[in-house]
Amino acid sequence: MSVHDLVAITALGGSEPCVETVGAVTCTEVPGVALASVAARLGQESKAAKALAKLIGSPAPGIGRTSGEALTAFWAGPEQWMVEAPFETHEEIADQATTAMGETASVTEQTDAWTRFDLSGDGIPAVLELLCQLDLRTLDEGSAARCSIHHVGCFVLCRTSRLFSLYGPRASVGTLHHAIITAMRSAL
Amino acid sequence: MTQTNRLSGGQIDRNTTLNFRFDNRSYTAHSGDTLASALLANGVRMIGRSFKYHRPRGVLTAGSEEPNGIVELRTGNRKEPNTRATTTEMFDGLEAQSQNRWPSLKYDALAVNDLFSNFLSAGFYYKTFMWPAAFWEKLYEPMIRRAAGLGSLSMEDDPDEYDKGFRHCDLLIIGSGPSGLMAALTAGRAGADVILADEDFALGGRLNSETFTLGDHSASDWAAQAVAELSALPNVRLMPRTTVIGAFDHGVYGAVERTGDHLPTLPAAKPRQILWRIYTKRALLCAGATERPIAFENNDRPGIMMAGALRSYANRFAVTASERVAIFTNNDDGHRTAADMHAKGVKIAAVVDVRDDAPTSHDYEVLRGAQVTDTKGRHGLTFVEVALADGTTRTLDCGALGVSGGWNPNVHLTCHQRGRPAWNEALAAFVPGPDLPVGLSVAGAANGVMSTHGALQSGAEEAAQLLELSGALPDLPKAEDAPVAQKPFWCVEGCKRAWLDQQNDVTVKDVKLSYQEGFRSVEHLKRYTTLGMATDQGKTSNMGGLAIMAEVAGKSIPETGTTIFRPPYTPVPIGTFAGRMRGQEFHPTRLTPSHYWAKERGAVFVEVGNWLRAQWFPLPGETHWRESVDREVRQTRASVGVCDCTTLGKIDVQGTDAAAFLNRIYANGFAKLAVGKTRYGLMLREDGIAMDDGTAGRLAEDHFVVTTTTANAANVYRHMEFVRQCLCPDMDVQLISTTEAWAQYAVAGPNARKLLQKIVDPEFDISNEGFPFMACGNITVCGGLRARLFRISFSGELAFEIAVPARYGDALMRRLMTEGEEFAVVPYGTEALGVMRIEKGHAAGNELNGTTTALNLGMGRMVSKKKDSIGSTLSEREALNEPDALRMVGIKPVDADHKITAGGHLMNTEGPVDAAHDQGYVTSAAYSPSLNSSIGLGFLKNGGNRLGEQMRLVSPVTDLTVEVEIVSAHFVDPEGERVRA
Amino acid sequence: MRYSGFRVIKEALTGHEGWTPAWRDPEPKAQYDIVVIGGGGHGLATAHYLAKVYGQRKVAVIEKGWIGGGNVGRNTTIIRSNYLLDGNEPFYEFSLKLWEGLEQDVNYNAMVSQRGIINLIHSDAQRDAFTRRGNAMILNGADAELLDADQVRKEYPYLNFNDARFPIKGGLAQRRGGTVRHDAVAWGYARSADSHGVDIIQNCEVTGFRIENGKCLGVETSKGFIGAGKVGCAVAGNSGRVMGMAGMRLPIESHVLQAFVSEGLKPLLPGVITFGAGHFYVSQSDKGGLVFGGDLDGYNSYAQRGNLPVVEDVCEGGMALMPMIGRARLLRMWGGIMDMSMDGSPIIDRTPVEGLYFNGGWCYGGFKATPASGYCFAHLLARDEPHPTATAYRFDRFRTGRMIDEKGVGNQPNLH
Amino acid sequence: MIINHPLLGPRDASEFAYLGDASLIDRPDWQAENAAEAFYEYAYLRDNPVGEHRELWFHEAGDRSWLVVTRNTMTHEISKVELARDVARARGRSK
Repeated sequence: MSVHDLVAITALGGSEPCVETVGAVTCTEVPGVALASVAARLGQESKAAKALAKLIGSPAPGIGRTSGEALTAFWAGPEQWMVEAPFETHEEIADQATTAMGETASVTEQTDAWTRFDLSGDGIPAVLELLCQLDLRTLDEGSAARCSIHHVGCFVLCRTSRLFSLYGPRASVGTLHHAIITAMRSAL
Repeated sequence: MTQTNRLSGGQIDRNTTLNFRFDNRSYTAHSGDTLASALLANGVRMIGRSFKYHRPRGVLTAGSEEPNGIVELRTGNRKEPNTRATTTEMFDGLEAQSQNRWPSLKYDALAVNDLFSNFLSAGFYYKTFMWPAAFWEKLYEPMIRRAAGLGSLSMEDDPDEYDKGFRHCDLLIIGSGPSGLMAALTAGRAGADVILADEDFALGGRLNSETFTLGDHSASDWAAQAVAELSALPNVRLMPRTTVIGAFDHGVYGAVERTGDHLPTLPAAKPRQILWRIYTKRALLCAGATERPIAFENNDRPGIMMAGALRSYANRFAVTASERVAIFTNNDDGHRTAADMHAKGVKIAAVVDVRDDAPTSHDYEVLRGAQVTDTKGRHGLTFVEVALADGTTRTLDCGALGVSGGWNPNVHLTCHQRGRPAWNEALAAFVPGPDLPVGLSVAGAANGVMSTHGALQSGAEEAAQLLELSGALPDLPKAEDAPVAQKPFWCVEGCKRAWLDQQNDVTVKDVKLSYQEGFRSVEHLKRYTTLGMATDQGKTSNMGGLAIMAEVAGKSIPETGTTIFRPPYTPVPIGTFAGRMRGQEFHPTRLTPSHYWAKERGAVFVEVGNWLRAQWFPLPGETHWRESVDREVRQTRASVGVCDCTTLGKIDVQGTDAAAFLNRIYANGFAKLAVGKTRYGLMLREDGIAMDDGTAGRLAEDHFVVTTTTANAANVYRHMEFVRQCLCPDMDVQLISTTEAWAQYAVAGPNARKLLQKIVDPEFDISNEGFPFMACGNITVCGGLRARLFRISFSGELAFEIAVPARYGDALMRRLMTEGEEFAVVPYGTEALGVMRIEKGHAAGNELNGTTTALNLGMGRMVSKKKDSIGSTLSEREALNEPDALRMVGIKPVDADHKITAGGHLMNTEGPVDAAHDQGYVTSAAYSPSLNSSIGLGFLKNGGNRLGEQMRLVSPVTDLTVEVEIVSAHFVDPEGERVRA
Repeated sequence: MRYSGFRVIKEALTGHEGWTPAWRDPEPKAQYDIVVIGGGGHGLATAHYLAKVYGQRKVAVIEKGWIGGGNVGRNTTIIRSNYLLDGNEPFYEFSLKLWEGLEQDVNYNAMVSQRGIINLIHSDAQRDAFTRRGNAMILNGADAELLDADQVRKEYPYLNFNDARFPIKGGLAQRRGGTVRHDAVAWGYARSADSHGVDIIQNCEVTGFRIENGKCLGVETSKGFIGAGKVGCAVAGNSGRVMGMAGMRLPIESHVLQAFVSEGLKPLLPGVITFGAGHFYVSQSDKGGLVFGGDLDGYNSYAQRGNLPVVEDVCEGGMALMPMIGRARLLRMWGGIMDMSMDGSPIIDRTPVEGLYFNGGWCYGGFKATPASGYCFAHLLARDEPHPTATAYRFDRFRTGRMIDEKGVGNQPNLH
Repeated sequence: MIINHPLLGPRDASEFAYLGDASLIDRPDWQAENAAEAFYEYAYLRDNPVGEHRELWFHEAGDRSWLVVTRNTMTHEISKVELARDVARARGRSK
């Protein structure tokens, strides 16, 4: 853990995460997450999957899936995953993942490349259908899909039918947040 | 005003009275009315004027095929021109205006055109208005343009919001008449995910307009029951007020839901309309049929309507267009209108049936073998003239005439992928052809199945077949099953001014003239006469025009051609297609990590692609941007400045083949770059032209960080993935963008190191020896925060780029500012950045303009011949290597007070100034506070050998000629001593 | 028959019985001096100039469908000569000059309407590029004007000056730019060519070339073999398909471009506007419809239809630029097949087959080039040497590296 | 249009960036005798067929895979979608 004295701001520019509720759905900015990408080295794919499984304590997620509990991973591309963990305990997640993966994978810090919003409550599909092309019928618990929301490339993760996480690129977060909130106001 | 033409019954809510205004007169209506039904109820027949002759126009139909009854709806910035009264759902406070008339609907000055119609024949304008040539733009065209168009826009920004969304289903059913409802019941009961969409606000299609029964229920009751059952099914989504506008590739349908058009005012944050992209496995078109008119002399007067429409108004809306109605028909359906209206107490003047064997009635007179030959009534029908079978003529007093020429299957959507309808002789109509959009089937009247029983059955059967359902079909209610045969009757013989396209004023005579002049294909006919080009896309007119063309050509209709339709099914507001992507939301906005801080500092921002970047940071008292920019440059060069350069693309390249990969990507070599070092890299496209430049730092043997220009970040990443996956699939390389993960700041100027030493943790040596020019490495700052440091310079000063996780970027910038106070640190923006890079002679976007080669940029020698890199082979083509090829040079005014203009062209001091003598051009220009002179970069033929030469910089478009001197592009510190200090 | 106001009046008074077909409907002869494949704007213009300027008497145009049914009948009708590069600008300026005299030349009112075109500027880099272009235009004898934001606002006050994501910072205007009634161009050239003896043969599809010893002797068609001293091919989006029959692969891909028209509206837009920060250009026709378009769909296609994403993209651009059109309705959309070349510029050249000539690669700018394309192709066919304004439009420029790449995007046709 | 991604299933074509003919995988040998001519043909000449066309699409708003899509240029029907990497290997590309 570092002991530096720089104070972080959230992607939306606040010192506290932004929370907004419309109807029965709440949108919460989630800065407390550390992310690293893990991409298997050529020819090391199965070893990498095993190492990842060990890291997250659960089999490496398959295509379009998430897995894990304290540390979770979701599928991001062929032989590539994102590892998520609480920021408080895993700020240096890239180092931790690098150690865990050894020579089997290339690890890249992604913590601040992305910003997460959690949508919780009832009626989320009505919001998401105004935002992205994903077939929500096929998104069940543990689904992870990349898609475009108002021209912003995002990940949509279904934790449960009442909790979805949306990851969008940090710099475009204002646009993404505006899109989510207007869709909530429109649909709910 | 009372609703004089209101009948009994109907599906309107008489308990709700709504007020509305048309042409500034107040009327009342009921909930469930359309504007058209409400106007008719109030005895208003004339509601508009036609396009060319300004003839009076009333309501023709009761649906979206309406060509005539179009108005300007609402007022102020919500005014909607050309809105169909027939589909406008009544709401309290509705306001509408007639259009294409001046000064009033009743007394319209341009109605005079009708008198001169003989001079305004089809295509007359192609043959005249040519002399004298100058008169076209000065006189003729302004005259024509003034008369153009129908409705007018408010010219104010559309205040409403629109949404766009996506839906998915197993089966999309388009239309909710008998076939659509039965298909939905069949599919819905079987558990399929079904969307049932209908453009009407009431589901049920024509069932709401008919008096026959389905089983033990009236048609509308059966429809209501079916809708109730469907709405209880969780797997069925009903979408009324939703028009499916187009069938696109692979089962994607566009649909427009009018969520707010029926409301007096939109609730806050709610959209007016939603564009749905519906992704279907299968789709079933149940769009019914469109009644077709018969052409006869003066068949366009207000009060002359489609017979089926009259019936709809009577049965559904409890309205008649007149207390006395006549019918002109060639088929039994016309008689149904007469019977229904008679039952409602409307006087039937007579039914004029062209058939000698037409059915008769006890309730009203049927004139067999008769034809309507002319009509009268200036602003609305007063009587019709009928030629009887015995050759005599008769006059029928009537305020409305219902016309039925039979029904055309509504094949619109089946044509959207350029499928052609097929001719059905029994129906004398086009039915869906063999080339339907993949996954689409057609049921009911849209497929030529004209009876109600047939519609129900085909709806159930098609749905079952599309979903591959096994088992018995649901029981069908007993419904009318009259055999339908249509004998064509297109126009009354000898008619001339008989309207086909009532909106555009295309008559039978025009079609004949078109044929006479050789415009004989359907496409030529449409274009020459404008038939079918009106806002209804010719839904009621195309067939008649085609039939008349066939007749004069002596060919059959299918030999003459088919009519096909293009999306959208009905016109769609442009705002709906745009959705939320307008104003500030047109494109995503990307903010840099120091954005909020910069805003506090009063920075002026500029759009750079989707990024907003600080352009300069004005201080109090600075009144002109140049003051701020000059100060930022001077202070950076004198002490130290900080600039947010996060926007540069950053791509993490890892893997055992990472170096080999960069060797392929870059024109220059990277294999031997030492760990802890950074190198400038030039990327070529495969055609040998420079694509992008940047740096690559080697953090480890198998780990590089590549930077790209801000503009090209996405292109370069895509290109690198192409090379990795498609050209070198066995290289062990992994790529990922890290642009936004790191807040990256350039710290530049002689005091840059001193400033950084205050924040870089002491265990890291950043002295010139410990961290020389082009070094790079992982460090920590401020007591342990992980960071990256690159000793690279775009400004030409001693400079570093320092990167920390983006969330700390704001804090780091603030820290640099406080720690830098002792050096009078300045933040600098993109302008100062640009000035300094021009002073240093670094190429940027203006120079890397997609047409320049490494040679042009003065980097020809960087293109390695010893390795395989993208673009190296084609960069050797002869024309790219000619001796007088353009070279990047510096440009200085001879007189320092003069200004260099980017975009100016370079000419020799002597000789003509024209394109043939062009020597080159200026790409970038700036005022250099370091040189106290305007300076520029540019490309000059053989420029490398022309330093010191005087030339003329000409920019006629900015009215400028400047004597300039060609100099080295490196205006500041050409030896590069500062960057190495 | 000569068209005139007098004639219109006379016919109106005599029941319009005197009007004769605008062109004949001849059967093909066995042999022509020159056969032009393609009865679109370029093919018909070629025939007109071959007959009228170059005195060719035995010329046929063969068209697989109806004349004017391709891109000349489905475009956004814009004419302009606001090009940057030396290879292009003189040619397009020549074309604009021909437009200016077209109606008198062909005795047909194609409604050439020079109400001006403005390319909007949204960034400093764009201003620099447009300055360079405006200068190139003037140095080539065309007209150009650089406007600042206030000048644009004065002319088009209802553009988005208040809430724009990419503010309007100025514009490059060409006052002589404008629009032309597109169908009338095909008909005017056809009628004129016909009156000069050119046989226009519709519904005659080319099925192959008769090539012996490297020389083209004529074309096989659905109406039989037609002999020709020279064959010129001007078939736009079908270039790959037709020249493939002669064994050639071209530096061309066929792509679909959609265009759109709104319902008729009372006049609101005097000239042509192109958005510089999105894909949208618009003008208003004499009938009142807003005619607008944007980018290609972006994939190879011979289907004359496009898909929703581009419709949305174009309308997003429209709303971003002029939010007052939100309630105007899009009436029709259609797609044309563009012969997208590898550098975005056309080819008017001989082919390796003797007697076979090619005109194509117009990308989505072929309409404004129609007169000069016809003129220069006629020149090449008649004289066997390129017209002075079209010398750069050679096949071999890609081999030698003399690309004419206005947009600077390289050998990716869908980006031009 | 919908591209049936071999890993992800049906995805809207608007998520993809289009490059062109799949022959762009067949990049010539830079050291071959006729390299100049081969690169010219590779970079500039196209079959541009009516009918079946093998072409490269990049799943830009998705998983970043390059795909080889076999699509009919007249009907837009897609008959096959492959990972470009697999195609490249099958065509003998390696490093």
